[in-house]
Amino acid sequence: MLIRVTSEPLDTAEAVAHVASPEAGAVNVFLGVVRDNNLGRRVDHLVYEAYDAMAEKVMREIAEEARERFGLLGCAVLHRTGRLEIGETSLLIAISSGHRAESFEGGHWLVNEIKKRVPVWKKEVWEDGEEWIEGPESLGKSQATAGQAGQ
Amino acid sequence: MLIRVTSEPLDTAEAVAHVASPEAGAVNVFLGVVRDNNLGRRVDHLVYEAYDAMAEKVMREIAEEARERFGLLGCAVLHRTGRLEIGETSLLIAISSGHRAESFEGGHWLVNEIKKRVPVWKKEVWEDGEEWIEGPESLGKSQATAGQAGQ
Amino acid sequence: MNVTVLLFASLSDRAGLRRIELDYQPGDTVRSVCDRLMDAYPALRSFRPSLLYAVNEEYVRPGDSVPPGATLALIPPVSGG
Amino acid sequence: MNVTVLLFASLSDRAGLRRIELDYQPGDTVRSVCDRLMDAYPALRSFRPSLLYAVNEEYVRPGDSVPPGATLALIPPVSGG
Repeated sequence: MLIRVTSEPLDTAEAVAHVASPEAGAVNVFLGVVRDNNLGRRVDHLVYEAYDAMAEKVMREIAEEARERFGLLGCAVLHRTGRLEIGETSLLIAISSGHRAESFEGGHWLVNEIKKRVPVWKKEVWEDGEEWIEGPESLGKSQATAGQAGQ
Repeated sequence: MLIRVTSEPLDTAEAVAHVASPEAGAVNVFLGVVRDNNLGRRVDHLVYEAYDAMAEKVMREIAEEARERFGLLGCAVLHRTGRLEIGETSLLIAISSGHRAESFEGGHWLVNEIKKRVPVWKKEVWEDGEEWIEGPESLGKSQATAGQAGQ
Repeated sequence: MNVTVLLFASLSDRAGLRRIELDYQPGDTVRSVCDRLMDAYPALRSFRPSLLYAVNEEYVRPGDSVPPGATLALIPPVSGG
Repeated sequence: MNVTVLLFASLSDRAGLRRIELDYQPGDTVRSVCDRLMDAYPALRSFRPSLLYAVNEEYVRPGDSVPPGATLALIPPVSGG
């Protein structure tokens, strides 16, 4: 498994190479990318902050759990921190499996769990201000999902 | 849209670059890869044959349909033909979308439709023989799924 | 005018060729062209129940017409991806 | 012995610092350490209902103990990915 929190750009080719396996029939790669807008507001850039050591630990736990649940062969999870411009990759996941269904289901599950449980925070910076985004975007300011992680 | 049937190796970086968009928050990449085994048999290599012109046409139709159904921003579908060794990529799909759910659902739908409808055939070559695989692997020799495509 | 028939994968291996030109006959359909082809290549008969058909790169039904000059592809169950 | 408290994101902006050392007191729990911290930094009180807690990089509950020398992280709702 390749697990990393880093301020360096994330390299898709490295992650794909890491999960290669002669038994693998499917590789799924997910890139979380900085969008130029959120909830109708124009975003200039993002700043990601992580509790680095714990983030890697939780990412590893989630990856282990995904490997068991979905029978994954290889798994790479990388999260970038610091200032990210529009179009840059903040989250990179690559997994390999025997068949395609597990690769899609496992990848989707991984992203969802990472967004719920990994101690990383995102600050949106607009032309005229900035704000820490706290909690999953889909729930706005609610802490319902994040709250479950610690209970 | 990037649609291609080719005997050249498929380039993940090219496909990812093609679907980049400032509005994209998610990119999903799927690689169909040559496995060293199938249905318990050890595979030496595969040979893919396509009805090239029609395959590109059907791939384009499927990609257009996926773009509408899932609101995709960018879409690249590439299929390789000829002799492929273990670990090489036969199918490469990259799509971009605003959010992650569509990227996983759209990617999975695209692979399924491609395997049902695109006129491409795979020959398995073992140490001691070879066989054209006809019909989706999950259904073995049944033609139930492929049969629907033309009706 | 001719009708061009394309064969792929196991079908093409069995016939020992990939492309056949047949004379067009007025009123030709996928079915009638296949009938003539199978008369000429009886070894292909066993494949027929599993085939799909495309005329000029579009999937069609067995009763659909095959115009003069058209390309008819005989499509065994696909296995790409 | 001390207890180290880590602050992140909005919490760290509000307090103007990222790391605080508090004296350990026998029987300390997440709740008791937070109580002392909020007394010293009342501006952090409004964040408290939304926080999760980790001791030595493991999520814990508010009633769990904080051993001497431990690191307690106050974790606002996460937004990575």
